[in-house]
Amino acid sequence: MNFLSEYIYYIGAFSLIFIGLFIVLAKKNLIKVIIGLSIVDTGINLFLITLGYIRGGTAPVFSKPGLKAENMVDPVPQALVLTAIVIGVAVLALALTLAIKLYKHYGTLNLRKIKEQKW
Amino acid sequence: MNLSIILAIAFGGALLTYFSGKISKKARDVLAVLISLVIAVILAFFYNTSSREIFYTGFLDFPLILRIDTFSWFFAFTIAVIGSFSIIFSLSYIRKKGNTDYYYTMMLLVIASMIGIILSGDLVSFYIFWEIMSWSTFLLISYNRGPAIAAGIKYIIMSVTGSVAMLVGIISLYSHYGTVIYTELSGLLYNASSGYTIFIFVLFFIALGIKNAIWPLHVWLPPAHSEAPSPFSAVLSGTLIKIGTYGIILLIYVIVKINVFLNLGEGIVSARYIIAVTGAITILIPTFIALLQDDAKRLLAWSTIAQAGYIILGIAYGTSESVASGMFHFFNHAIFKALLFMVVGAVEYRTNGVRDLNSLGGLIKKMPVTFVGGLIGICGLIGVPLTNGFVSKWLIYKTLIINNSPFLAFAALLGTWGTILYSYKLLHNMFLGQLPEKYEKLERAPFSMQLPIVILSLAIILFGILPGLPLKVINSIESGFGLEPLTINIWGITSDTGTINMLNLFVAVFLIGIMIWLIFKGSKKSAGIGQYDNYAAGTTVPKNKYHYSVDFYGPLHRMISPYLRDFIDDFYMSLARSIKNLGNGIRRIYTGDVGYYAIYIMLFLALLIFIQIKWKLW
Amino acid sequence: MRKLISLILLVIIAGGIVLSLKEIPFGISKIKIGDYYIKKGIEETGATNIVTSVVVSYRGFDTLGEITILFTAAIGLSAVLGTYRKRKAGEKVEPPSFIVKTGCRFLFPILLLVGAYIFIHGHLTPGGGFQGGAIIASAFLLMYLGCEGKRINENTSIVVEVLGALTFIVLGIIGLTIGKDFLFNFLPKGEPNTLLSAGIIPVIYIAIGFKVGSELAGIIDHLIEKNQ
Amino acid sequence: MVNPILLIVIPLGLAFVVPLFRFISKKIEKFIPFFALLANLIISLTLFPHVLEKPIHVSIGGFLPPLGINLVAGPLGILFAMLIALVGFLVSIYAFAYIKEKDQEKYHILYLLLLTGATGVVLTGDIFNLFVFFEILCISSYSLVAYFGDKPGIESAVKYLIQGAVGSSLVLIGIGLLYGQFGTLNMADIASNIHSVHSISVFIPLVLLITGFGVEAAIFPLNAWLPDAHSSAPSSISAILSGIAIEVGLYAIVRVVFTLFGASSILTFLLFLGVITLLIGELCAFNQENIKRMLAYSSIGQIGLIVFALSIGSLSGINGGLFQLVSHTLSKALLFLAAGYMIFRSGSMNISSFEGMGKKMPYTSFAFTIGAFSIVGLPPFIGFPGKFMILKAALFEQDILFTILVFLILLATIIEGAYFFRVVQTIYFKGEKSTPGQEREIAPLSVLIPVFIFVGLIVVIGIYPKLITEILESSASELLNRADYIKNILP
Amino acid sequence: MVMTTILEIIFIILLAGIIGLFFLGLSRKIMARIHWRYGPPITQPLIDIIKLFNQTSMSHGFLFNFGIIFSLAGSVVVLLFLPFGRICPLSDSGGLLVILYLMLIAPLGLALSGGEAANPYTSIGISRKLLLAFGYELPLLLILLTVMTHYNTISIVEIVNKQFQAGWSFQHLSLLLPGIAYILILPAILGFRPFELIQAPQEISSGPMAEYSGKFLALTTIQHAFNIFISISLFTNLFLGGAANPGYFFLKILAVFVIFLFANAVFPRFRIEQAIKYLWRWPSILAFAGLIIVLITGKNF
Repeated sequence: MNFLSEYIYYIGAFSLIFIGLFIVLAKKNLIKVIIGLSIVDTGINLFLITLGYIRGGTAPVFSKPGLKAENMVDPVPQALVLTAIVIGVAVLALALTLAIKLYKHYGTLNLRKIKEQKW
Repeated sequence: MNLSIILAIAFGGALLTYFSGKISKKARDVLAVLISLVIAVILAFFYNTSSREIFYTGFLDFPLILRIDTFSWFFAFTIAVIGSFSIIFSLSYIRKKGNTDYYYTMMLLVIASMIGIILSGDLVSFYIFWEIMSWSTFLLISYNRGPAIAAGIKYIIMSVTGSVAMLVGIISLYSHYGTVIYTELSGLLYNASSGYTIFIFVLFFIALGIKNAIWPLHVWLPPAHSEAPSPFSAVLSGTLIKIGTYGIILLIYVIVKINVFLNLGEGIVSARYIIAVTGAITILIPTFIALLQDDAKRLLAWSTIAQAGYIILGIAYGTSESVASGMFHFFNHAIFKALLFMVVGAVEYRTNGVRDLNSLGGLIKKMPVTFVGGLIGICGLIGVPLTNGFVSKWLIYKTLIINNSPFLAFAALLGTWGTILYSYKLLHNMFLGQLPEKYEKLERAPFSMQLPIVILSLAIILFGILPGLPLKVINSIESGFGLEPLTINIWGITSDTGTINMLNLFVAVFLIGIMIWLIFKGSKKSAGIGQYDNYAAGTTVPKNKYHYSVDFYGPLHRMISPYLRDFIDDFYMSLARSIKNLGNGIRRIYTGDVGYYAIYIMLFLALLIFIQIKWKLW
Repeated sequence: MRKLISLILLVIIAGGIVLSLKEIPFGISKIKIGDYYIKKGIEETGATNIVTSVVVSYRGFDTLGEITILFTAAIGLSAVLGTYRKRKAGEKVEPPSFIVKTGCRFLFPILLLVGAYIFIHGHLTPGGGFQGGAIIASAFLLMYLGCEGKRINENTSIVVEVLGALTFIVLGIIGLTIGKDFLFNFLPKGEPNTLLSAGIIPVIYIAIGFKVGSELAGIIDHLIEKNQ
Repeated sequence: MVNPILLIVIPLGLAFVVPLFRFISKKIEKFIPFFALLANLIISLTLFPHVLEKPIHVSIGGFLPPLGINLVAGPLGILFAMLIALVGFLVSIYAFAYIKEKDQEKYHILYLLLLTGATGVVLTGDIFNLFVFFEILCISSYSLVAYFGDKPGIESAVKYLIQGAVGSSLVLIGIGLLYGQFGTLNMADIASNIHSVHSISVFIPLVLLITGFGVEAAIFPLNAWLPDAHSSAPSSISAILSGIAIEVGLYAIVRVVFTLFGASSILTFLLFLGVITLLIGELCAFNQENIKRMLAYSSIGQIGLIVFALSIGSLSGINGGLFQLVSHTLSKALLFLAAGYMIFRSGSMNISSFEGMGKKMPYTSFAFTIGAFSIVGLPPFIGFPGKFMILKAALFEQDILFTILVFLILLATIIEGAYFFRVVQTIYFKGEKSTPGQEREIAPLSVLIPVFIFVGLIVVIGIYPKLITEILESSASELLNRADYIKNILP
Repeated sequence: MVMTTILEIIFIILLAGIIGLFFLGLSRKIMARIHWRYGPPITQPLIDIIKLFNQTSMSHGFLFNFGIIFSLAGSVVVLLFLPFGRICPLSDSGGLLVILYLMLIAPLGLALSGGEAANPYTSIGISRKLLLAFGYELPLLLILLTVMTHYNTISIVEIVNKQFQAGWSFQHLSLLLPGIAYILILPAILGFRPFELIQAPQEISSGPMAEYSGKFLALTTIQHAFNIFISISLFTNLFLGGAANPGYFFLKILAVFVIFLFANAVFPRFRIEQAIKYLWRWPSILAFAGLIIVLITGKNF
């Protein structure tokens, strides 16, 4: 059980990442693939946050006096995650837009059938 | 006078010609001729001088060097002269074809780069000019469109193949010895392992052999020579492939040096014999293939390969006489093959592009000067005594026999008899026999075509009677290589093992000819009759069947043609096809299915991780 | 087959990553620069929210990149979707229900206010320009849901967007021109834990808030309008 | 001395400003990239002599590294920045006439953002910042590939996006792992803590970063997006993608491998990878009928060659690789631009539709020919010194392995030559000699000017390679002297 | 010195012409006798020539005339290189190789002349002539190479001299085989039976000579006579040791000629393919064997 409590966050984060990657690799519907990418992003964000966690730590905000710097979690991953989320959103928005356009052109979102550009 | 000025004139002139063509056609023509002549004239002044200069230091760490000595002078001068004749010949030839600015520019560029190759004093500048020559040639070969396209692509692919091999050789030399300058490299290979020397040799020979069309590397030449515009064929055949010859001489006698070369391998498997035997094969097979050709220029193209074989044989054989013969034959071949291509070109010009030997005939009446050019050309090609081809061939036979290589000599001699057959066919089918009716109104070749033809014809006779002129130059080249020079006089060569004196021969032939002519004249005068006024053994032959040219050597053709498929060409073509198929197969990995693409990414990553976990490679 | 291959590959990669995670124990302070930020952050930037000080000050350049990415996505999206198309008169859209309508109208100003609060107080409390912007954008989403026919003015949204971004850059350049580095916090730091503190941080966050809000609203607008 | 931050800020700021021009005049929009990149070009040129003496370090926000983000304008960075500005500048001129859509402001914004992202990647000294700029580059490329909104464009963009997103996820995981171990994001700081990649925990981030950046750098087998994207994007964008984007990806890999990890042990692997990429690229291009696809595959091949050269790992190898990179950037950009306008005129991407172009568009055809010759590596064009230096570096190793690889490379060169010469022949020699009604349609000046500047550069540098060898040498030594890099930033 | 040379030249030419014509006559006589006919007088060829010179001839043009002169000149010049007894005016000008080359002038000249005649029969005849030449050159080259390699010289005079010292070439096995081969190809060189397909009067109206009349025919006949002399004296010089004086030499060549005539009188005519195949088979194999033996037994290799 020690293992689980030690690594449960990592396991969770990477489970999400690999589930997402599996979707990207194996699924044929474009929307699902995009969802997969989004899951990967979420997983990564989770992973980054986990990196900065300190057992029993508080948020790095000195909102009230008496908060000790030693107890605070690492602020850097949080800043990174903020950026990563925005990037994820941007990619997601663009991907969905492209999916809309693609559907207009092909009438399908099945990636196995959208194979005009090849060789 | 600086050597770099020559190059500046040559390259600058090429560009200038292009732009002057935009202003005035006349000016461009004059300029093109002028530039080529000026180069030749300037080069002439360099006779018997030797100088060396660094002309450019901007290329990486290599100072690019130009140098001239008798060796390079000989080649450069020949090339410049043949080049300027070709340009003069082009004046009317190219007028009909359009795109003339381009033509002259490329032509001058080819000539300039060839001179650059010859004058360069280090391997890097050699290579640079070499490649400029390759691509400018490529751009000119396909000028005629149609089948010339395939010819061009074949040429450039082979050329690039060769030059990359040579590039490896050059850089390898540099990495071993830290220099690419001829004079510094010279003899350094003396201490190298013979394996390394052979490695270098093979690399260079791929490039040089392809240019020089040595037998298994010759496949680009027949289509390229036959499809290029005729004046350019003259340049190609007369000078461009000789760049390969120059390179081989340079490699063997300047860089590797004769003593290393002769000791490379032993007996039959020595480099010397292998190259010489390749030369012999290059004489024989193309000669026989030339016999089967029905296209005038293709016939000449195969003949070019065969003659290049003589040159290679002579150079590689390594005796002082054989080397002299190789270089002399280079000189002669440049003259007579340029002449022959011009003759064919003139006919092609007047008949609107006909070069099929089966549909010409009887043109002697219409184009007498051209015919005489052709006659003297084939005499030189065959090596009829008193033409220049004779002395060089005589030298090679002699040295081969005296040095106990009768099989090589046999190949060379048999090649000559094959030459008689195909060159007579060339002459007969174009100029002799019955004139087809459609050519009744043919005019003579224009003056700008006749002029180079006449000059080159005279040159063939001149150097046939006075072989000492070029041999003197060759002699001084040979002493530069560390070979024992020949004992020569202006009329010929004297030595213990065999002497030739063209004066005797000339006087004898001349006197006897006069004698017979007198007898001929003295007897009853003959009545001139017309062309169709023929004896037909009492039958009437239909007019259009009066000319016997199709399948001229039919019986022989039927005998040998099954054995003479150009299987080397087939081999290269199948190689190309299989690369194409390979490419078509490989690009199917890009299936168009993005799922696969993602899998590739993961595969790559997994592979790296797997290798590291499993083997701890990194 | 494809799934099997994918699984194998992912298992290998996962194995590698698990092995590498050994060096990164969970929950133990091993931070280096983070530690510094927490200790010196208030002193150096004046913001009590250390995350904000990292985002806007220490790693402010990242944030500039971030808004650029959002901008890129917005522009790319509209470029891909093509030119702006007015809704035609004849098109029928299911009208929203009464509850939705009223709820939206009720929530819209509140959301705007909450969003503004969050980005204005970004340097003091959790939150900031992006979060506030996102809330504002969700307010506009509600508007689209509830208020039939109402749309944001494209020109205004663009102007806001551009001005937000420009503010950021101009502030950075001012820092540069007064002899220091790009994005130098040239304004007085003020008293920590008050609204007017932390120099340029709140200014930037406000700019970001406007920009993100209008940008996300624009994206929503595009995705809705162009694809009826 | 100018602050190198301006290299990023000027195009970025102008990109933000472009939408405002709709209120003033729509006609000015297209000149914005022109001026922005001109400014960049001038700045990078003025920085150039300073950088050669000593790399410039700029911290942002007044915080010294490793606390704040810093820019490292070393010779390598400035070299790339200069290249990006130059190519971007010329292509922006090309776009004057080439981009004719109504909504062209978006094109120009995205274009500027793409180049900003690229510049940011090459200048930054922070690994996460690098990632951010990388994303700007990627996202704007996705959008630009789909810019025309046509069927192939959208399809390619989707595929590109999926692969790119997977790649950047991997990069981000890698960065996370690095941060988890070293607690810092500054590259110099991380580098000072990494002494070998033997331990798996360092190796995994390395391969994650290589794979992630490798997708953009188009290393085999990560390059499946490239032929699609390059062939269906607008030609000006193809030129940028081929000339800038993949090179920037390569820069990222090189930075990671050499500076960040100092992982010389993985170079052997990259060596083979380079040769395989080269061979596969050239073989795929060999029988290609679509001109832009052919050029795209050729780019893959060239990247393989560059990877090979850089992986030799010696000073001269990196030198040669960088030279080849410059050469490829210039030549391929030229080829795409020239081909692009010919496609524009002929209306088809099929090579056979180029028949007779030599007559119709003589200047463009001429430029294309020069580009093709240069790519194949014929003197006196820029491709030749590059190939020469690479071969020199490889053969100086005096290793039988290198000799074999060199022969494989040369085999690829021959294949490359074969298909490029085929196109050149098609342009000049195929087709009817003169069909009536075939008027000359010379391309507009805004196409010819950039194209001929490229031609000029290709010829000038080809003849006088010393023009850039100095900066290449110092760039190469910057890459190799990892300790100096660290010491300069963290005194 | 010059004077003697000129005298030698004139002497040789005259003598060779006379001997050649004599052989021509002799051959007709002997042939007739073999066929149980009486035959023309031995002087008949000479009479024919004189008659032909007096007839009117027809010319097709410059090359028509030039070719025949060229051809005859070529044949005559060859004479000057062949030791006739001890007389050899141009011994120092290239030796056997030059002879080889000069021997091809004759067919070439005829071919040129016939070419302008523009008669299809002529062309066919020329084609056959050249092909036949190509056919017999292959063994001939091997034969000459064997001899030259054996004596390691290219000078025919030296070959003759060496035979004076070491006995006739026929004594060596290596040269005996090429010698036999030479005899086998001799009819091909001379256009005698079974190789008379060049003229083939029944088929192609005398082939190259179809258009000749009058003095042209006369010159051709003279040339033919020279050719007979040349090829037989070449054999004699190479294999039978030449001769110390012209008289002895004459006897030798006469003997060779007669033997050769008898040997060949019985063959039927070949077709051109058959001829080439024949020439490339037996004579070539013999000569080749000789060459191999020379190379194996020779000291130099």
